[in-house]
Amino acid sequence: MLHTPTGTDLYAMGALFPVLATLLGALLSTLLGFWVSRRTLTYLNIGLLLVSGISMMTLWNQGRQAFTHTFALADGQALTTASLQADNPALLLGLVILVGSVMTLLVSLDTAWRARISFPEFDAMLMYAITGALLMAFSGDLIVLLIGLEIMSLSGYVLATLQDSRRAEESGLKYFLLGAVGSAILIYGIAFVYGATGSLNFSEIALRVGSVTGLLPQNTGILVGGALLVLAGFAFKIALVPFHQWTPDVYSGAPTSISLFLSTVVKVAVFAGMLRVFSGALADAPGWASVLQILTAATLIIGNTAALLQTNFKRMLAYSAVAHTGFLAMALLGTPATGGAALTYYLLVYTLMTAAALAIVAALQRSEEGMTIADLRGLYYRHPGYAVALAICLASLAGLPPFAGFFGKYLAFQAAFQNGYVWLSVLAAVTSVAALIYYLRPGMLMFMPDRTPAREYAHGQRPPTTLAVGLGVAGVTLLGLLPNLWYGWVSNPAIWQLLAGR
Amino acid sequence: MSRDVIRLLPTFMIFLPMLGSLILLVTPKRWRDEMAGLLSALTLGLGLMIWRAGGSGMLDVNWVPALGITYATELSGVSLALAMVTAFMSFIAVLYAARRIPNPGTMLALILAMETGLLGIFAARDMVLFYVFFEDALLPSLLMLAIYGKANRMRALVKFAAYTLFGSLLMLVSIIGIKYLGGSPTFALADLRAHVLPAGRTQTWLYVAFLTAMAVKLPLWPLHAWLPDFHEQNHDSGIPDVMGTLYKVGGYGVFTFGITLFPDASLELRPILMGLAAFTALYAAWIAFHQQDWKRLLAYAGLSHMGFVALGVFSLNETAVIGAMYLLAFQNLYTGALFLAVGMLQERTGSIQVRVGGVMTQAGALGGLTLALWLASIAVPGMAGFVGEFSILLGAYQVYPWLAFLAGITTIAAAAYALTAFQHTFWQARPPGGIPVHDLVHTEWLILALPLAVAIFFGLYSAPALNLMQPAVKAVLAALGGN
Amino acid sequence: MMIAFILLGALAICGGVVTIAARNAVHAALGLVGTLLCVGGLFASMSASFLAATQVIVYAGAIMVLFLFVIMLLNANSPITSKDPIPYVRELAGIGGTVLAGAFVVLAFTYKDPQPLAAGVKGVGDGTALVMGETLLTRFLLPFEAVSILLLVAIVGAVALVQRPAAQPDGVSDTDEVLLPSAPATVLRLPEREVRA
Amino acid sequence: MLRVPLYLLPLLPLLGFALLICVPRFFPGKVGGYLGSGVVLASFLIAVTRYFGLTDAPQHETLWTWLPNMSLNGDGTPANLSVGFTWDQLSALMTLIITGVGFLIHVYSISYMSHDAKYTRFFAFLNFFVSMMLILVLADSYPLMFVGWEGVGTASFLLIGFWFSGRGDAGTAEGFTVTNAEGISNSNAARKAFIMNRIGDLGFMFGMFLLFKSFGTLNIPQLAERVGAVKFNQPTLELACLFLLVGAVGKSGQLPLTTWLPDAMAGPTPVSALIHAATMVTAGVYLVARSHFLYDLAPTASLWVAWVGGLTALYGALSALNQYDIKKILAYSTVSQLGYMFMAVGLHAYAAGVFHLLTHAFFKALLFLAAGAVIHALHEEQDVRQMGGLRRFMPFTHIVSLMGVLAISGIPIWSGFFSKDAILAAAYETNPWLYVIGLGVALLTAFYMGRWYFLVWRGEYRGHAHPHEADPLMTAPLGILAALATLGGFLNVPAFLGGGHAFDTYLSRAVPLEPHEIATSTEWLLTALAIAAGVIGLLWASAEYRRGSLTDGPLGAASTRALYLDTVYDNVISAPSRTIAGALDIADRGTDGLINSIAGNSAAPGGLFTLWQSGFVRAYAVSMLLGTAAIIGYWALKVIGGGL
Amino acid sequence: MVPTASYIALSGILFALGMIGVLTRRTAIMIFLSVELMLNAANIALVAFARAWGDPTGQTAVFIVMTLAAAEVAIGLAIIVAIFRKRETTNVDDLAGMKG
Repeated sequence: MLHTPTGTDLYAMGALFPVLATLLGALLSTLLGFWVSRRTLTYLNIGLLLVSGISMMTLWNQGRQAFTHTFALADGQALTTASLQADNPALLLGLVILVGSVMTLLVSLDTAWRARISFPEFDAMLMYAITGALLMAFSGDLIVLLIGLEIMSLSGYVLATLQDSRRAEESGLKYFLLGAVGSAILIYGIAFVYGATGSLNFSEIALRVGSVTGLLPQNTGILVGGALLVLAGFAFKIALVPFHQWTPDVYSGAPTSISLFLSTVVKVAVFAGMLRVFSGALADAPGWASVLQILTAATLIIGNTAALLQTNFKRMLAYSAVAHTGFLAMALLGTPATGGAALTYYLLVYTLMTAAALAIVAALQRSEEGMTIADLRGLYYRHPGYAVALAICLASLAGLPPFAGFFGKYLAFQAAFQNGYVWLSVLAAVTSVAALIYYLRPGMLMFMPDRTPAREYAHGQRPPTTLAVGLGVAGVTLLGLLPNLWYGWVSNPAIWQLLAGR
Repeated sequence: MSRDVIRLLPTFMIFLPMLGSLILLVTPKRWRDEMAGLLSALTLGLGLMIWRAGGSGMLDVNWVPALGITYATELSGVSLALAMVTAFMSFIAVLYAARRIPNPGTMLALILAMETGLLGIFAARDMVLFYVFFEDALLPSLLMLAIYGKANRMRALVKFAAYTLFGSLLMLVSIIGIKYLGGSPTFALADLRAHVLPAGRTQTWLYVAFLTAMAVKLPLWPLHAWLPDFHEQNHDSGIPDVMGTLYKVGGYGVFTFGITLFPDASLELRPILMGLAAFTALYAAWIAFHQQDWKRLLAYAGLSHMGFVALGVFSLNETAVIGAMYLLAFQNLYTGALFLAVGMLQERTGSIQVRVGGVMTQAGALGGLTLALWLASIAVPGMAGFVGEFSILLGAYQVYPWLAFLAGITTIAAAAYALTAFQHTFWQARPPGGIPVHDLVHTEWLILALPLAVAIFFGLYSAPALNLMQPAVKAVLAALGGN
Repeated sequence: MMIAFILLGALAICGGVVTIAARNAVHAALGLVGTLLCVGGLFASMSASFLAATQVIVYAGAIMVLFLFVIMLLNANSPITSKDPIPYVRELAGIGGTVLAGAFVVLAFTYKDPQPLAAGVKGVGDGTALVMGETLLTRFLLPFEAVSILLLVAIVGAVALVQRPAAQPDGVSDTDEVLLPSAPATVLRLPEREVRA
Repeated sequence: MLRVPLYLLPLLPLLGFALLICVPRFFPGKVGGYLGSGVVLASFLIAVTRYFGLTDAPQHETLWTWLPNMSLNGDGTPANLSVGFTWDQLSALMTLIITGVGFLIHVYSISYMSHDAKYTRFFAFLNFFVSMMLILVLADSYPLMFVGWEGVGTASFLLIGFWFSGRGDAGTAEGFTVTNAEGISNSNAARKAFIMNRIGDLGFMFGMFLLFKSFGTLNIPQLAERVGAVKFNQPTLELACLFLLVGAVGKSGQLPLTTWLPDAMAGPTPVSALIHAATMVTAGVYLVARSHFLYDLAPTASLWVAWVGGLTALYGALSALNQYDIKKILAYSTVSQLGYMFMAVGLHAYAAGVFHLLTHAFFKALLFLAAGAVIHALHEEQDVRQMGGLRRFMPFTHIVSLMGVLAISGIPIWSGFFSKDAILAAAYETNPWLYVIGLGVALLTAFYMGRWYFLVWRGEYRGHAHPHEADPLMTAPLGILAALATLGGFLNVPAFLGGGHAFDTYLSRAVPLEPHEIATSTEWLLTALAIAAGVIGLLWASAEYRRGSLTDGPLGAASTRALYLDTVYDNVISAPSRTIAGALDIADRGTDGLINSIAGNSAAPGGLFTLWQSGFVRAYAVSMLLGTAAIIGYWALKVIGGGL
Repeated sequence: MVPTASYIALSGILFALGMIGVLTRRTAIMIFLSVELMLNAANIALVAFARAWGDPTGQTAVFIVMTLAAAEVAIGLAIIVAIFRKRETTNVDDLAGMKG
């Protein structure tokens, strides 16, 4: 069905365009920063992100590939591999990434100054990170995936440390050191996978793993070992227990707008990568699923109970991000068809609600430590709009209909259940109760009348943030009432058979 | 009216209140009460229209085709009766809120929002849709508790929400299970019914998961612990309690979805479930005897009623199931009205403790109506409660006499706790220096008398409701292949 | 050949041990340099000549010099004597490391070469710059380009971190109650009230 | 002959109730009283007209469907039970008693309650009671009868608790203590009555369930057919009858559920007369008589009924011996007389039982109203020790109460003689033990009634009030009742006295009659014994009176405390259940400690968790390493184990 | 010739050593050095496998991994320096402000 041109002709460059658009933004912010004010750059970048988004939509269903390479296999038939593929999954996940990025930029317009990070380098780093994220989503082989991941991670380290404060630096160092270890594990895993399959390209790996040709059966040991190491490496980036411990510290230490970015875009990108590797290249490899389910279960339990114990709202959201990783990972356990669809739907919803919630925190916090849950008391009577919006986000995070979070959870449960992980879905159901409790407490406190003086920043409500919040809330509500708006695009099982490019 | 229009009526009826609650936000303060009253009255009117048409047909629209989730609604038979009662009591609640709460905009909006959820629960004929409405009703009730609750409301909130969600999430898993394992194309009740699972462990376990949700919302011992705190911590006016009472839809859920989708399992588990139900009834009544706080007392009284409902539904005996639905529908009237009466009492004496004493010497009407409502609540014949309880016990007796006996003892205990509490509050002499209590005024009359009147009417002349319920119950039990 | 492998391998491991065990940071760094050199040798022994060269020049040369420079700059060479705050960390590290190493060794020896090594060596064509360049510009064109972005990020990021630019005001006047992030938060915390109920 | 629809009978009083309770302000002064009496009179007249329309076959009037699946179609398929009334000799008789006696008592109350603040409400309740009682006796199905059954229970609850806050003035502190004490005792009495009735009602309900289970219908005529038609197993029927007996016992204050009846005297005297003597308490007897077609087939259950009756008769008589409250004496005598009726119906002598019911309605209402007149005259004085010599102050009341005493003591020509004699005869031919008890009770009855008479009317006045004769509105009903109590007996003169058993033949059309086959000589003997018992009893009383030792009757405290039955119940049932309730409550609050601990916003994380999430980056690295090691190690082991 | 397995085993040991170093070293720089050790282990593996398959891409991958390492070093050292400026320490245990 998909037309796959070869070589690096201009036509194929179309596949590269979305990435190039963001890269352009990054370069411009790097260079123009010396002459142009940072706000202008931000507007410019938002514009470029939109352009990139539009270009993605134009690429829909064309399955363009770039940097293709054709050669003959042992059995004589020709195989075309691509380093970069703009197939539908890539586009869908790319769009999700862009949504998160746009919201980040919007929020940063208002809060960057208060966080003392409002200089062009911030935008540059952000755009580089987005470029890396898109590279991951579009990646066609492990090396591109790795480079994209590294671009994103390095910019992430910088962003986390960018603010001139002890907390930020602490979080930055923690993020960096552990991140470096994580990447090392990942690379080592890639080496093993390469060793077992003799290739770094997804489609080739998938071919070798799927069929015995080229893969000596006794090398399964190395293959699965590699798969598990790759899993561990990714597990660090998406914060699966026990690789999650950096998350709360980094998210609560970094400026809120950056935590927003890290907890949405970065996570989405890494999940995109995992989708490529595990539902695509290594879909037929044994072993990793059984490990992943254990990690998922642990994440569900630890993440939810830990969040239950938090008193700082920002930190609680960090833990809730961990918990949500568990729910998202459940989707990975499904078959590519159901799992991919579920994951993509849930990722968009997750981005919208998390971003909106953190945007409100960023707007209303007095210091970058965020606000304690107790501070939220009576918020409804001081900032009704934001309070209601936050309440909706929390309800959606808790998975209460009619908000989209419910369908996200539902799809994740379904994916796991239908692939035979019944116990996992039951466990998820039970842990969701804990989740409800910690979302409920702040959510309800906001509506409880309060006579003490306000403890949040009074001038937080500004158009850009409000726009971001509105985007999130509207999206969550709309997708909750009419899930088909998004699920209709992702649900086609055909597109998920091509994660590995063939 | 053409069938198609009637088919749409439930949808209007469901979403009119939600629309109303949104309208209220933009209505000028002076008109909010009238607006809310008008809207809830309109909703009730729509219900009457459906009733006159003898129930709406099934409206079945694809909602999420990719997932086989449909928007299937129908109000007829049992669901119609319940919806009518819901609309009616919401109307009453609106009336009292408008009178009692200063600047009631928020409360009115929440009442209407919750009404939407409740009506949706009754109208839904699709498992996921049912689940969605089931949870929708949760949010407004939580908000009511949060905004208007008492000092310890946070605990009550968490308990309430946690219990509810614990149940409903397991239900979600079970929903996924019955569709997937049963191989039904959609979640629409009709399709699911056509693809019922074969009898066996799987069906039983899925039923248990489904039941957890219903048992929380019945509620059924031991999943009832949220109930007393919920009522105790809610606003003194008792308005949220009315809505909370309406929210006890577990019996309906078991009847509409449980029995039809898990026939063998429900037969298999019948003794256990009936035992639990009977125990709940007695247990609650017994505890109620010891309560010093009217709200807690009423909570346990309601729990006891729900024990009866459960006994009836689980017995799978036609008479008993009819009785259960009858009780489920009409206990809302007097239980709700009693909560409001307590609200009025609190407004006058400033306390909801049962040991006030001699209120009736000064507020005869309040005392008299409360007493009448109590008598209705302990199923004195001639009131709607009796028709339900009597049928339930009679039916249950045909299945398991001893369990029926256990539950029967409740009727005695009920008399004990009801009259004791009433006596300590309204009878005996008014202590010297107590606040002088003024009698009912303005609309308060209607607020208590209307539900009572309806309860008496349906206690004596039950045909209208029976004609709605009996065929529906017959149909469901026929699917079960008799008992 | 085998002897070379054993020699280099042993040396590399020794270097590694020094790296993680030496009390003095400089020694450790030098230990690592040793390892890197051995690794270079191993590369050579695996007919990856270009990589061997790069390893020695870039890695053991440039990168490690950078390290040593920083160590000196931050005079981090003096060992930390304070008590280790993490209980049993050494024991845990030992156990974990051993398990890991053991596991890897086990997995390693399950590996069967997909083809005779000779063929392999011919395939990589001695890993000369020619071969490398050829792959880099055909199959690895995109990575090759992308890495440049990576380096750009590294440069810009490093600059931004070490020499933080001044933040630009966002034009909205809210001079009151804006807290300098570097200063400790001075927001008064009211005693938590009912929430604890 | 015009047929006034039956539903008017209960409906009229019900309307009266509705009017009086909802819009009392429309009925100032005594208007309410007249209205209340008027509606009862109206239904009495209707009853009379219908009485003349009586046919041999019972007449049914069906209204609307009511309860699901509790009846049968012609073809035996389940149908919904309808609300319907039946009109046969039995229900007609009961209706006449209720409306007739009820009307008299209404009239009496117009004057008796005239000083009460809640005058109108009182009549509302009375009307409510009458209406419910009529539903009870007219119902053609057990559930509908149950409506009346609990309805009268409710009415009696309301009327016993009529003075729920005491009659004094609670404004002042000391006034409060006194008044509140009275209020509490009244309220408790009312509550006790209701709860005990509920126990009985539960039995009644289960009787219905069992009947439904075996016969598939609760419609009484249909049941009667089915019992004849389908075959059933005997124990079931016996059990059903016993269940019904429990119901009857509860309502009629028989053992063991008797203790509420004496307490019920807390209500205004007309209430005691109407509800707790003449009508409601006889509902149990009515139930058994109405279910005769069941009891005829259930010998064991019937025997139980008889024994319950006999023992209760004895218990009541013994407890009445040494009471000091003028109404309590009458109350216990009611218990004892009801025992007689139970004994009769238990022995299948339905006619005798119902006949005694009739006469008892007359003379017991008479006695209560007389007592009421006395209490009224003495300003709420109820202690017989504070009375005496009242015949001088209120001669008319004295005469009529003397009639009453003679009637209840079974002195010939007075009605009690005939009814009691019939019962004793029935007992004699079936069960000598019961006969002996009955005879003994007759003697005791004569004695305590004599004691009552002498203490109240003879001798010197021992009180401080200024007694005065009651006004015509009160005396007129007394007169009528006295006449009935005196002559009522001649409705049913037995054959050996040259009578025609008029009453028996009348009732036999509704309730089949057991043919007597006692030799006339034996009958004479029995009669003589009965008369002897009565006379001896009265003489014994007068002898005691002359000796001046009448005040303290036999058995002393045991009798005063009613054989300690109340005490037993309190300690064995009430107290424990209260304790259990408390325990359960505590347990129930304890069920969810976990949620509570989480709910109360938990303090900052502590313990193991912080040790793990310690903030040290290397500690996090430890987790990562161990995680990786575990994963790879697991895989390596699998590989070694050949688990590929 | 030396079989690939031996090289892999060696690299595995080096990797484990690096891991241990990460845990036991207490200054940021040293931890980072250990990470470099791990990266080199990966490189050995890659080269070894490249030879086994006779496929130059493996070696090219190593080339790119080296660049990654360089970039990481740049950022990492920058972070370390930035922190040192404020706190005069490179002991990572001093940065434990956020916990729980």
